[in-house]
Amino acid sequence: MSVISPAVAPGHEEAAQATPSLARRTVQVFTRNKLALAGVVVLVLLLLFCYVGPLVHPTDQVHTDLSQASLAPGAPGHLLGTTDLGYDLVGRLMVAGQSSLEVGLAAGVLATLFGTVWGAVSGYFGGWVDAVMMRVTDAALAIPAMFLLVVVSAIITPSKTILILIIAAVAWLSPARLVRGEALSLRDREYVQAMRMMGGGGARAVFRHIVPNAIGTVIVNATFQVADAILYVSYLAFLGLSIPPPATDWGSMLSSGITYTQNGYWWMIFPAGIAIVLVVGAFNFIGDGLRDAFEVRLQKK
Amino acid sequence: MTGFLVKRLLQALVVLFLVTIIVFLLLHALPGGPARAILGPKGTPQQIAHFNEVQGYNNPLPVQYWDYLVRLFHGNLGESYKLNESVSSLLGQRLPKTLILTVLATIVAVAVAVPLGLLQAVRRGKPADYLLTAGAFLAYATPVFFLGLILIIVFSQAIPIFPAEAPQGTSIGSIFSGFSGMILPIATMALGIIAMFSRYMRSATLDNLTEEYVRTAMAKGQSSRRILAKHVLRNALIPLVTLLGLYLPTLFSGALVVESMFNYPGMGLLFWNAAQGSDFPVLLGVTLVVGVATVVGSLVTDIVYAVLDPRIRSVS
Amino acid sequence: MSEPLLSVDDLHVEIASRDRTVHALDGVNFDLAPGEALGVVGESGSGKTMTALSLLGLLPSGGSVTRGSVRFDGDDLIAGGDRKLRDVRGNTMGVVFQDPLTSLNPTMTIGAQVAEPLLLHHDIGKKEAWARAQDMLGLVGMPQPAERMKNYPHQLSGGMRQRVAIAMALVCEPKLLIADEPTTALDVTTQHQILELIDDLRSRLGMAMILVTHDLGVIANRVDRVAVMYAGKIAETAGVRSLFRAPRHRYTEALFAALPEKAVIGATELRTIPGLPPNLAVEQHGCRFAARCAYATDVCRTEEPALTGDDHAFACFHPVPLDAADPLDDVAPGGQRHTPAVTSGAPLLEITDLRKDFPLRGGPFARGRGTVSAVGGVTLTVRKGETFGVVGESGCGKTTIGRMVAGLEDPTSGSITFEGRDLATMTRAERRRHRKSIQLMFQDSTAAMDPRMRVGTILREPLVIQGAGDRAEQDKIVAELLDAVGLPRGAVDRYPHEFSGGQRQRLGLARALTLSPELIVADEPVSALDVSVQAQILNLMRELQRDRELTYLFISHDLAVIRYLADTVGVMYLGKLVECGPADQVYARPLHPYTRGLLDTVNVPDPEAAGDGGTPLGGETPSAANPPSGCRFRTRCPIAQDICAKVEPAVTTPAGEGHQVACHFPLAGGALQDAA
Amino acid sequence: IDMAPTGGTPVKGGTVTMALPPAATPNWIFPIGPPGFSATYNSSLQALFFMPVYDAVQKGSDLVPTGPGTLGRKPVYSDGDKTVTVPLRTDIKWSDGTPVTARDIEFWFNMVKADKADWASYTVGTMPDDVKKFEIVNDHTIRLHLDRSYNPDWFTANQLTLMRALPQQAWDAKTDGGRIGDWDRTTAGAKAVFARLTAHSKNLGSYGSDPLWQTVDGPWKIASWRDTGQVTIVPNPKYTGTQHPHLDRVVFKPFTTADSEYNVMRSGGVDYGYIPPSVLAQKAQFEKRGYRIAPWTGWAVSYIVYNFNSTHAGPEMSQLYIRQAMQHLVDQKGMSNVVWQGSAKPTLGPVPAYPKTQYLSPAMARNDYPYDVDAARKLLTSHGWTDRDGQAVCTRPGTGADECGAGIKKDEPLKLTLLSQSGSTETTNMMQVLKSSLSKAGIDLTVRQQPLNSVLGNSVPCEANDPGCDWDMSFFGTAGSWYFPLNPSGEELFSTGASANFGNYSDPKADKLIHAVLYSSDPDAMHAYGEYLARQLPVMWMPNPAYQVSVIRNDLRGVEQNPTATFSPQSWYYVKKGAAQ
Ligand SMILES: Nc1ncnc2c1ncn2[C@@H]1O[C@H](COP(=O)(O)OP(=O)(O)OP(=O)(O)O)[C@@H](O)[C@H]1O
Ligand SMILES: Nc1ncnc2c1ncn2[C@@H]1O[C@H](COP(=O)(O)OP(=O)(O)OP(=O)(O)O)[C@@H](O)[C@H]1O
Ligand SMILES: [Mg+2]
Ligand SMILES: [Mg+2]
Repeated sequence: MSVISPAVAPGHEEAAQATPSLARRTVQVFTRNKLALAGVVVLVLLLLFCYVGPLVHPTDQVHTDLSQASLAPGAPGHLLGTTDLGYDLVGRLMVAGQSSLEVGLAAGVLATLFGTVWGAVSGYFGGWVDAVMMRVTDAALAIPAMFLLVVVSAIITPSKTILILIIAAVAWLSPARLVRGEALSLRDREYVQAMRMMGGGGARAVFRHIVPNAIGTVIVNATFQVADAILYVSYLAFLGLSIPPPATDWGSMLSSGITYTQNGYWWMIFPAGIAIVLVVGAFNFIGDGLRDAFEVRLQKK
Repeated sequence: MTGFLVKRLLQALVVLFLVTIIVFLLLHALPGGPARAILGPKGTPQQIAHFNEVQGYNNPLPVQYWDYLVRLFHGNLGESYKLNESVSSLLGQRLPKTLILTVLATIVAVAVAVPLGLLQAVRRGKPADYLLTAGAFLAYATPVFFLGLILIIVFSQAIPIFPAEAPQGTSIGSIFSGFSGMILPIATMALGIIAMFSRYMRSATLDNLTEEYVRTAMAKGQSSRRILAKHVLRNALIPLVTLLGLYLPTLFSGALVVESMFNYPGMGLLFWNAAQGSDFPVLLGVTLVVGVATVVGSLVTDIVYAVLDPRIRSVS
Repeated sequence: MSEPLLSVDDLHVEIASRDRTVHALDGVNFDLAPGEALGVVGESGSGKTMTALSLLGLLPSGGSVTRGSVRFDGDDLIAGGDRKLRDVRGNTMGVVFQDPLTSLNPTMTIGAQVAEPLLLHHDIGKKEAWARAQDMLGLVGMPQPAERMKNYPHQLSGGMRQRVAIAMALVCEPKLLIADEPTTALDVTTQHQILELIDDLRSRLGMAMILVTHDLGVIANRVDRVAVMYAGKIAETAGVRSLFRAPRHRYTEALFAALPEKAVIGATELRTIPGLPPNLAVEQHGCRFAARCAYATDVCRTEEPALTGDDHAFACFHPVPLDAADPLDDVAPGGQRHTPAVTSGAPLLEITDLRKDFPLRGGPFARGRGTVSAVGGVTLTVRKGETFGVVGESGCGKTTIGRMVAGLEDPTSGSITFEGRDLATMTRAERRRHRKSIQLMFQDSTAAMDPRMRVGTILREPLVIQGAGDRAEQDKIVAELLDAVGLPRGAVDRYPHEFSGGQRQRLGLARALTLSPELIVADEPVSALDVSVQAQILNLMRELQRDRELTYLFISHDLAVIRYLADTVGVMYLGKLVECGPADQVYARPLHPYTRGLLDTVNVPDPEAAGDGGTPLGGETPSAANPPSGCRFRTRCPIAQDICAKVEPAVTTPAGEGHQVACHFPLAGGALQDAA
Repeated sequence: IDMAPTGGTPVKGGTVTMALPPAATPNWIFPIGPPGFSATYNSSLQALFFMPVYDAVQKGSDLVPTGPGTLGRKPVYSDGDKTVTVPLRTDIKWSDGTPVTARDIEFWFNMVKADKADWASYTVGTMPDDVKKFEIVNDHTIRLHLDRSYNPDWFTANQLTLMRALPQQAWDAKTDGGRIGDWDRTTAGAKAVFARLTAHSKNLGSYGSDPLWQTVDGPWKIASWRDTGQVTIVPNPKYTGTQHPHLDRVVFKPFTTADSEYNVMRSGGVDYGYIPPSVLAQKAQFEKRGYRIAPWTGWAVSYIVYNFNSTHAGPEMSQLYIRQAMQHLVDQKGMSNVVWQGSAKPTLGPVPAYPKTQYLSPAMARNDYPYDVDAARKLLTSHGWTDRDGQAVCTRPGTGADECGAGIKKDEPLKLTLLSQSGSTETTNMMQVLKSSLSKAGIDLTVRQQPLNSVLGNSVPCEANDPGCDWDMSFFGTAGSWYFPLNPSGEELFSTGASANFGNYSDPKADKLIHAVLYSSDPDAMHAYGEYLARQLPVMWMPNPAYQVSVIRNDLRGVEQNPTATFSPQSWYYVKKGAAQ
């Protein structure tokens, strides 16, 4: 075979070396993004604070102590003071953070999963299935989330599970639309056509080609979804829907702290508020970094 | 063009129909129905029965829904249980206010976000970009009510320059006569939008900067600044219209929180109060109007987009 | 030689990104006299575009001139800085880029864009600028320039857009026009028209020109002098005739030798250049071509040859001796080829009156009415073991036929019979099994391979789907396939993007072969490749055909490639098969005026042969949504008569059995003159 | 600074802006309010234009039905308390010059009788059902013939106070512009007149201009009434009564939330407003800025309803000792002082303990169940409950004196579910405190927060094992659980099967005592009833929040905060120049 000269090999090796593995490239690009790194650091610190913190700084977050209520920061044993019911604020931030993160993560992931399935099915099958499924999405989108939440908050008795479900019910729309778009474009890709030409069916197209290729979008979106879900938790608290006491979350701490704005009890407002901003911001930074990282792969032709 | 419009309108109708169903079902999930909420703990069983009878709550759900649709078809949105006014007259007073708030906030946001985004794109990877990006994400990460609270604490309490309450007058004119009261609500709403739009402008500008027509313009001897202003800006701004359409629900959501924070007598506040008091006709009416506004809004932005973008405009 | 208009001296350009620096240009020297036309050729990535862009200071971000000078019209452009450059750009130096769609601003009117350079460089009012812009549009052959001024780019066809781009570049009457692949994105006929236009304008305005292209045919016919680039350097530069007659650099020689026109038709293998161009991100020593050069010696690997010579300069230690045979001698237009035995083989694929209508697509405001007649009734037979070539301009329906044959698209009407069985009558299960007999090879293997799958998975997928064998057997088949297409077995663990374009095309071929099909539909499998790589793929395809008794339905718009490879040729125009017959006959004595025009339009890579009669095609292809009545070609046909508009021509065989034509007035002697 | 609520030299004129409670928008002018439009702020405003016949008037610390602002004079009961004669003041004239007469009250009575279903204050068996015959004795005296004997105090306080004098000479027309006549004297005519008046009252935007509502006999008349609920009143120049307003005008301003009101309050936008209880900690700041803080005690009690029929904890709820133990665990003082910042007062029984009226006996003012964890634990252990890892479990089932009680099984844990109203930090906090202290005696409380409406909807009287009867306790008292009319009788709350007896409390002795309050003429019936129920704990007594924590400009005097939450701006005055706006 003279046409295929052995000299091809060195060129090929070179080409292979020039492009490191996908995962490594993704990590590389991600770590180059300083904000994304900052996001990871903040998130890790917050996780440590919420989950390891209580071991280091154990407090009673179940029994109220009215004699210790509303102590200002610096009071003995209470670095950040106490809440209006005498809970130690630092300890309270820790337990609240756990709920916020858990609810946010669970809701974000649930919304993404459901949305991805909904979107993939809608986009892949197209036609009237798509039309019906998308009209439902449109309708749900046409009612602004807050309006829906206000009505729901007038109906629902909250618990962690319920909060997760409510948030997921509001949040699945955006991944659904996104994944549908991806699925629509992916199903016409030549490699999907090639696969169909070999006799492959719809399931294979969806699970071997469409979903894996949409995974970047899905992961990035999931990150933003978690961020949004944590925000939603705080909005629900603002609307009066929060985890039943004595459990709490940052949103509830913030919105009950608002009551004391006028008293100058800043420690009941800002730590929780800042915690929300930090964690949501961190997830957004990370999502942004991930998007860059995944986009690099897509740009690479 | 008409074909497209008819199709979009039909879709919009279907969507609205679904919206009413969703809201209708949601409301009827309320235990005790509105009677308890309206009549309070002192409401006697007879009164409750009478109320349910008069309001038709004893009928099966589909019948109630059908009645609702029929009334809707006659332009009758019902009477508020609490406010002793018809829902349509309530909406007539409140909707314009919400529109003023959202439109002003959007104008402010766009006016700020566009140059910010451009600046970030031009300074890509420089400290200014990082700073503004971080700022945008943090602004986005701040719950609107927390943001509003901070603004109130700073600009109304610590340095009392702006009132913490929006103008209360019934007329539209009163909004403008007491405009200082609008500053904080508008700022609260605008900040979040700025965060999103500036991110969009940044990436749209970056995308356009890599387009070949930019190189062509440079090859003509055009300066970078004018290329940005004459060529890139226009191409990046047109899709912003669509983005606005997509953001309508978010805008309304923001308006709801801002209105209830600043006691601004718009639709969001109306809705909020109605929800507290189970004022079903108002809840249904507002949701319907918001749904219509959202659907029509995105329809309009689609059309505006098409009119602005010559690529789509001239196909018709 | 008078004072040169442009003088490039020792130009070095580096493009720095975060993790590497590409030495895109590494000491480029050339002069250009006023009015002279210089062609720059070379493989992809050789630095042609960078050369052109650095003259204008339009390097991509991260790019900079690290050494050297560019003197233009008495000014030093490198030292002059941004102000100087802005003065020159669009004023005394105009530029036309490759893609006429993306290089125009989609939201600005044509008029505003053409007038922009005038407003920038000439102190005139808007009104006058628009008037002059309109004159310029007229000059570049834009019909109804006044109306077009108000149009937007997307409202024009590709050819018209390129005319706008040219008008934009020329509106200030520059002294130098730089054209970077100005016709690569266009159809042969449009390409011809644009090149003619540039020629014409150049002589009228007395401009100098730098024409960047990878198409040797274009170069041969349009420039005075050629610079051949390789890996960021000029390898050879000479007058066009001198270069084509006697290339001296081994790279140039190899390039010419790889042309399909070069091969003795159908019989010989194409000559190829092994390997890939060097990676410009790493330091280069010695002659850059040494690694791929059959004549390289140690000196080539260590020392860098200088570009020497006056009129015909080259940088090679072992140049081609001057007495070597003309590499293009073998090209024998209309030469006889042996008649392959396969033309008499049994019919494998029979297509009868095949039609495909697509619903008309448009913007959101477009009425969803009307259809595009992509394929308008095609009948053809592909015999076992032959290569059936389909040629035609863009949009004539080639791909659509291929997709219908491969089962990716359902015909609107007509039948496709494979081995005597009508595909339409098959049950689902049968169709599924049948799939493996016909495979499609895509133009762009990048798009055709799942980027998230490793090559091993990609190649195994057809076997998995068809449930062929267990894992070990499948791996064995994959390994054999890789051997067959000349890729190392280790490739299974890599991702598609880690391969070069040529290698990916091999992978595409390997996948098409996985299920041992009988028919491979190859849709433009080489049109995205460089000549040297194209030769490799074409050779490989021929070899595999021989070894595996494959039948090809080979789709291409490149007449030379089809001529080289195909036994039978079908010429398509606007969804119709206008002519079909043995390749040599069709090329030597075309019966259809369209075929004739197409052949006359093609740029032969031989400066001597340029302009030898013939009537190139004029006008533009009408819309397939609204094809002309009767004979679809009549609107562009030089010999059309009234009947052509009324009656659709039937298929006849005036030149004997096997050579069919659908024309009311088939050409007798293969030439238009004869018909008229 | 002079902080006295009264005294000083009144200045004539001035405007007072009073903040209405959050989300309160006055929206009904016709003094016969339909269900849903009977909020206090509506009736309070109506009383400014249409002089009440009887009203809760604060006299010293007592609440009495007559005063200088009432049309009626002390009623006279006769015929074994089966007949009541109501003498009216003779000096009161409508603003059109016609005197206010007995006919005007008859007009009201006819309206109410014909349209009782559309009258918010109607309950079966009471006004107007309990009046057999309405008799006009003369222009200024009416006589009501009742269907049985009633306790005069109760009847005056809770029935006669419903009576209004309406301008018959101006309103008694069946159609707009129709002839004025005695239409109300037939049922059909009354219905038509009522319908017309109701229709007018539905036109909120026109209250200020509709001539119908300009015929008034009270000290005030409407200047403007915006559809947002902002109401401006000015003195009625034709007023013939004794309480002439000092002020030029009073503006009632609605607010959607307490926070927004507070913000306006701080910027000086209201002269008479309120603050959230949490801000009481900043009391001194307000005083410095020229305001006085005055919690407005409501004529109410607050409690958590026990569901005696609860599917799973009904037997526990029925045990007095358990209710006593739980009551011992309610730290009412702590909650009042910390959670409510002192603005709430402990509830000690079914009769409001503040203000200390004639209805309260000394025994009722004593807290029988002070916060005492040990006492609570002891009650439980002595009845067979054992603390297992912090969870009280019944280890001695049975009905004996030292056993858990009927229906309580062995090893049954004391676990309760509380539906509590959401949306209030104070309530949420109270429930947390409650949960925390109940847990100290091993009682596990699960608090399910719901919007007020849902709580009310869910805590309806029910039977054990019915769906929806799985709640054990319910709280809807963020703004006080129950506001009484003048006489704090509890027939709607605690008598067997009563409409607001959500927990199905049933005790024959309590029923008998309630009966006495309503129907006997024994002046001490109320005390006996109050003392018994305070101890029986039909509900869990909770701190009773103030109606509002008022913030009043220091120079605004004469403000009396009536526990029934009505207001009388006619007695307000400024003491020095500086009327706002
Ligand atoms: N933006 C860029 N960043 C980094 N390297 C680049 C960039 N553009 C081009 N290069 C590199 O510069 C070298 C020269 O590229 P150039 O575009 O001049 O090639 P070319 O001859 O025009 O090729 P083609 O025929 O594909 O257009 C190549 O190695 C290419 O990879
Ligand atoms: N999916 C489709 N929907 C609508 N029209 C289509 C579709 N695919 C192709 N067409 C139209 O059908 C006609 C034939 O297209 P086809 O791709 O077969 O041409 P081609 O000869 O392969 O052209 P090219 O050389 O550009 O690849 C064109 O006008 C094209 O626009
Ligand atoms: Mg190039
Ligand atoms: Mg094609």
